[in-house]
Amino acid sequence: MSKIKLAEHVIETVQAICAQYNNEEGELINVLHGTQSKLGYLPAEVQELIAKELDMSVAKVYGVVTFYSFFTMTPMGKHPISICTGTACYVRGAEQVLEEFKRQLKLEVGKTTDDGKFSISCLRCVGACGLAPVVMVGEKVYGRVSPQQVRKIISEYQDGCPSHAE
Amino acid sequence: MADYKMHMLVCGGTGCRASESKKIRQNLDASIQANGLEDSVQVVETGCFGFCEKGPVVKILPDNTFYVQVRPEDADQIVAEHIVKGRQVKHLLYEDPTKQEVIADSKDMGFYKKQVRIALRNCGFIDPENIDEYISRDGYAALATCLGDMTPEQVIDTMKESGLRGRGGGGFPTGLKWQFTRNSVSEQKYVVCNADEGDPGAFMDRSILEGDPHSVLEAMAICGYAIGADTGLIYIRAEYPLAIDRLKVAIKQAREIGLLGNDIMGTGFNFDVELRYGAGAFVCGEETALIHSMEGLRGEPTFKPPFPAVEGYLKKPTNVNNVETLANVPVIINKGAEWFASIGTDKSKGTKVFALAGKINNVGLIEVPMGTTLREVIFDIGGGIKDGKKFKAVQTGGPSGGCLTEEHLDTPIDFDNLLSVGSMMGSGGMIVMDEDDCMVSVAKFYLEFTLDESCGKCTPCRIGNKRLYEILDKITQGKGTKEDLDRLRMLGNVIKDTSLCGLGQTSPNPILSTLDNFYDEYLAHVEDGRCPAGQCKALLQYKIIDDKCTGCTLCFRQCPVAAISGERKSPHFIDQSLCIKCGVCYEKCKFDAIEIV
Amino acid sequence: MAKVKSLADLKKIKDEVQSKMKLRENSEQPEKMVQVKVAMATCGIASGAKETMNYMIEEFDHQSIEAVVTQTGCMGYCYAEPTIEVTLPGKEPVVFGHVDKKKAQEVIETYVKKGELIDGVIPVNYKTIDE
Amino acid sequence: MEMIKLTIDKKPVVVKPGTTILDAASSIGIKIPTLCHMKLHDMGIENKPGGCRVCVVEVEGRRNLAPACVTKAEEGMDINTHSMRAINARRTVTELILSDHPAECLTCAKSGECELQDLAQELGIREIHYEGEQSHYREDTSPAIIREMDKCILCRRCEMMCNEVQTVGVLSAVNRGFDAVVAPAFEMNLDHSACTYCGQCVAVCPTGALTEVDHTGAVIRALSDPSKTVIVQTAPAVRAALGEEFDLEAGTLVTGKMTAALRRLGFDYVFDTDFAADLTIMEEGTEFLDRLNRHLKGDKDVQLPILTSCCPAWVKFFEHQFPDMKDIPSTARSPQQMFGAIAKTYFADKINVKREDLVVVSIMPCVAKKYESAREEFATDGNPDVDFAITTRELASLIKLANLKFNSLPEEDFDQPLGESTGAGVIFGATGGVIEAAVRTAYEIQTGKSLEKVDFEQLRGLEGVREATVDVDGLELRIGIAHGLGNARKLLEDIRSGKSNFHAIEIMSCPGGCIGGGGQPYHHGDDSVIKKRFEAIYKEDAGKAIRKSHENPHIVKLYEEFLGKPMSDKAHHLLHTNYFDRSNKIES
Repeated sequence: MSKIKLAEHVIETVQAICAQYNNEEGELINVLHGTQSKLGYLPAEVQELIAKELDMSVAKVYGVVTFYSFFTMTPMGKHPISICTGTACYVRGAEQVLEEFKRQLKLEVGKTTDDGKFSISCLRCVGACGLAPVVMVGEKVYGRVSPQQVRKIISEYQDGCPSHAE
Repeated sequence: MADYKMHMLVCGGTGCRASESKKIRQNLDASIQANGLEDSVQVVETGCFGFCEKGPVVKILPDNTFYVQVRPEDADQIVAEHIVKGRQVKHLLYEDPTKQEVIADSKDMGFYKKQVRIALRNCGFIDPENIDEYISRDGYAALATCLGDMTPEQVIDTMKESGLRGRGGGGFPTGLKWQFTRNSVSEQKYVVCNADEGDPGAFMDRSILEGDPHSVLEAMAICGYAIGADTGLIYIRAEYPLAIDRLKVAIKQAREIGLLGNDIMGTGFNFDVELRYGAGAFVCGEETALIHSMEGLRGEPTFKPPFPAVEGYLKKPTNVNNVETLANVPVIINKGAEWFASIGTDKSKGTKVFALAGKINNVGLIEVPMGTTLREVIFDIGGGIKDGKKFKAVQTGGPSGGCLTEEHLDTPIDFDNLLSVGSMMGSGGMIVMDEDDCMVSVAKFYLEFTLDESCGKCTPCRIGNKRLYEILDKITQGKGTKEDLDRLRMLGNVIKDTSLCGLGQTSPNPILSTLDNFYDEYLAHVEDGRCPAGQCKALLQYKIIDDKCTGCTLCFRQCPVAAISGERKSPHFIDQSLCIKCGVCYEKCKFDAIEIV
Repeated sequence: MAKVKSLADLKKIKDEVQSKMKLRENSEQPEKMVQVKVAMATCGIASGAKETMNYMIEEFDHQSIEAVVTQTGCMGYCYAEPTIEVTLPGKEPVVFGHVDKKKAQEVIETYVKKGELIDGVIPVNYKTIDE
Repeated sequence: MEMIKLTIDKKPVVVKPGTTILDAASSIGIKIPTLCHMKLHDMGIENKPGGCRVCVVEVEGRRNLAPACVTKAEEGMDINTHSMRAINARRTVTELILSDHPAECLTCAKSGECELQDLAQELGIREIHYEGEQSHYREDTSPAIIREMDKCILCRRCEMMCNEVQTVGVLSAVNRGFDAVVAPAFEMNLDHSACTYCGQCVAVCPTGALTEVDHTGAVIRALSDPSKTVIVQTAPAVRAALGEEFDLEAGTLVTGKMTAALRRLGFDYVFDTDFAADLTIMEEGTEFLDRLNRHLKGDKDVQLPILTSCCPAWVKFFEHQFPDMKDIPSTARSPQQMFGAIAKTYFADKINVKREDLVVVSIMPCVAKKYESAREEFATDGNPDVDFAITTRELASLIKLANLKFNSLPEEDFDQPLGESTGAGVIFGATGGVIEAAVRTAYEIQTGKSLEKVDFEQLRGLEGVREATVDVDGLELRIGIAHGLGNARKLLEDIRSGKSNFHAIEIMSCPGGCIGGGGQPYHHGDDSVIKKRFEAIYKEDAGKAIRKSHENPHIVKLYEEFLGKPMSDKAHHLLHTNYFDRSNKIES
């Protein structure tokens, strides 16, 4: 892993978040949430900075980051694709849909395409079981998705059509 | 404005539609026109009534007459008798199977009494972002009663008498839990609301927080008063942004009018609520793990005792209750312990919310009194199985629960009954499966989930579940043996017996229950190399039916691995050793000459 | 907003809200006051409840129909989201399922304006604790 | 106190409230197998995550089996520790651990000392019924410690030592579920981390997941090379523990046998690090008195307290964690490095051997010494002052390898001139010893009077942080002592916040000082061993003819012949060092 230097404004952002929680070690998870929502992910250098600000060991920060599936150390794609793998979606064929996304994008779960456009992740029940199987692209929810629809969904984002790119 | 005097509601749910509700509607329309009634009677197709066992269903307004098992040819008679002459068509009325009496008015039908909304009382009724609407429905009256007229002991006694048990899965008596925390001597105590709902396929807590956040805040304040705490914390999944927003609004509103904060309603009682966020770890539903997570640590459970009631958040006495449990509290105070205890079964009082999902018509959130049978939930309320398929199993309790079968359908649902048949209440996910679902695959699905969510702290859960999963995977690949089935059972029992927390102690349940209830299906996998539900891809074989094959060569040309051979105009052949089971041949064949065995 | 200082204060708020609601129900021109509740829980919003709600507000405004459109939580009919509950003055509430823009338009045109039921009514199948 | 009565294996037992089932059973002689659990009673160190589940027992009336190490005894409990159900569970759990453990016992450094191996034997496991994927991690080799996490069983002892005891915080459990493992941040290599190489993780690891870098091969090669003159130094704590490797009672002093063994292994000269310890006292003591006297005269530039600097893990600790205070510790090198520097100059000249042909081996109770000897500043033209530092354990394996019957070896003396030592040098091996040795010398130099009683009992003991005052002829010397880096941290934080009023502080990284070092024979959770070594050290001191460093005749001679006086330019060049700010040295 090569070391990158954090930009000044990133450092300030992270420091501000830590300060918001009084630089308390017990607030680590809130700090990580705050940071990830601002930066999109939690690279090593940011974790080191957080450890320093909260006066705790970076190993512990990393231990927490890797424990919770919500936190990620890789930047997500511009259009993060999340496939619900809750039980309701599973029994209605979410697995096949996931396979199809993986196949079409030639991408593993948790990874981002080389052009940074798409990333695939699985998430637990989004509570839209009535629409199972459910796929989310960014904030947009697609319900009752069949493997056949996968190509169409991807193509909506392929040309960067602005109406969908929110 | 047309002035319809009567409406005829025809069920348009998939169950009824399968049994010709469309045709019934057409016939009703025709008959009404024939009688010249089109200006005063309107025929409307509705969503599923949830009474599919007796479908198709026709309901007549305004008198609420409910006709069941209507056939298209009954349309004329209904119009002629009921509409024109005002007489009910007796043979189409519903007969109560227990009382053997005919019931005409749907309001009198047991079916409509099956759902009772206590925890969900305000969901879908009030604007969750408007505290006034909550107050107008007796909101915060329970808190006022507690603070004004009751001692903390009386509050706890009321909870005990009500018989309310924890809705998060364990079913521990809520009053007793409060008592324990009250008994711990400490300057500082905490009330924690566990909103880290994580069962895949359960979303009742989210719905309550989104639909009625104040009921949870009020209950937490009541609990705070009862146990002697001034701080409440809601540990909520970060994946629930809407619920978080609604809670924030609710907390702000409650603070603004002094229902949270210092000196609530002039009684000197202080209580405020903060939010804490989960970050995607199912194990944090376990209360010690949840507390560690709130402290900024890895959400690993620790051995109990000490219980949180003695040593919890920041080592202070902490009472942890789940969302649905709390949502029941204000009602119990308002309507009394006796009223609450009158609902439900001997040892499980009140109602339970279920998230009904899977291969069922009425996917949704339901709330039924304890003691309602699985059959009533699945067939009456849930509207039966989708697409007219056959019911195979129902999974309750999520990854901790088990798969129950046809023979368990008449089991009244409560904490103890579900346990005794090898499943559990869990948080209330209820997934219905039909004949297309392979139970080995279902067990594997749950194990995969547990594997993903195991914290890794204890050996049986960390490695044991991995081995269980590997054995199941082997079986679905057709490489399992009968010894593997014994191994599954043996290892599953040890994992239950030795795991550190509830996650591991219940993780083998989906396997053990399917082994108990669907042993033949497992046997078919390991002995015959066959998946009866046709779901295990590795066990499928695509075969060409010689009689139907015309030798068109389409499949031959489409096969990506050249596994198909044969001469033009004569039956083709699939070489099983080469076939990758992609299914292209099956899809492309125009003569249905390819079968899956 | 005034602080609730006592149980009496709480009761006052309750009475005020309830009488306001009553007033709304018994207003001079009952035929003009329509109440619509849109189920805006995650599942509802995921299926487009927000669009439906916006559309209905705009449409009522556009057609000068006096109506109150409010959001509410999950009604439990996840299979039929988005769901809305329409209460015409003096009538029982009716729940409609699968209400997209097109359906919303139909609800307004047919049920709200003419009082005719349309396809897709969801039968209420529970009782509340108030009963 | 209300006592608790319960029944274990049909035997009644009465215990204090709060006693675990494990301790209750052990009080009546019933041994329940454990794996992750470890309790060092005297040190107040306990690891009981309740994670391995090997110690499960059957408690009448309970649904599940109960882990004995964390379940507290309750009134009226009826416990069956070896029911068939418990045995079956125990064996299954152990099989599961083995199913995720490489079967490399034949080549594993820990074989014979492995607690998992012992457990598998004890439970009679002959076959592993579960097979499947095994965890696989990159092997991490640092200058001192090797991490082979494939062998990790997640007992979390190392994590506990690193965080709670040492507060170094390099290790943490990372990932979850089957992928969970204990690792540094970002699973980086240890040598990129703030690891101090104190080796306490190695000392407690039940398996071969954490071991020291093995230099025995290099030592054998040097010994078999006729062109090399190979000399050896042995640290004070080694002689108090080496016997344990040969089944001698803990605390047996084996100085003479050890010397004999080293000679038979082929070392050309067998010397003693204690000699260098005396030298350290000369330098460090002089530096201390210099600072003290300037301080007493009101010199504001002088920083007090002075901190000892013999412990390499401690040095690396403050370089990472308290770089702002790197000017406070004494600049004196550790005895190991002083020895190396003198050996490769003064002694090499004496025997007329070129520096590069002289190989200096040190036998240390420590794994950090491997790192220390490899620090760049302790080499001349790439040739290190100390070539190889091996642990007490490695020495034992060399002795076994050479087929020496250790217990029947004669008692032999060290060679001269670097083998002469005093009691002051010996007590370097125990916590409080360095400062006591320093006081013995400082007292006489400062006051010019002869010290009547050399035993400073107030400085001895095994408590983590100790404070004492020593009357130096009217001057009250305030002395602080800490062993274990977590305890050191407390004292450092006091200094940083200005709360500290000590004149001198001794710090040792390992619990008990060097006798509890990471390179000592494994204590396997029995810390009475450390206490016995502690007693042995003071016994050796008491038996020494000379007990003050400055009276060591060869030290006196060394100054006369070579160094001049303490803190001279030459002494500075060879015997002192400087420290580096490593706070930003964490690289990912």
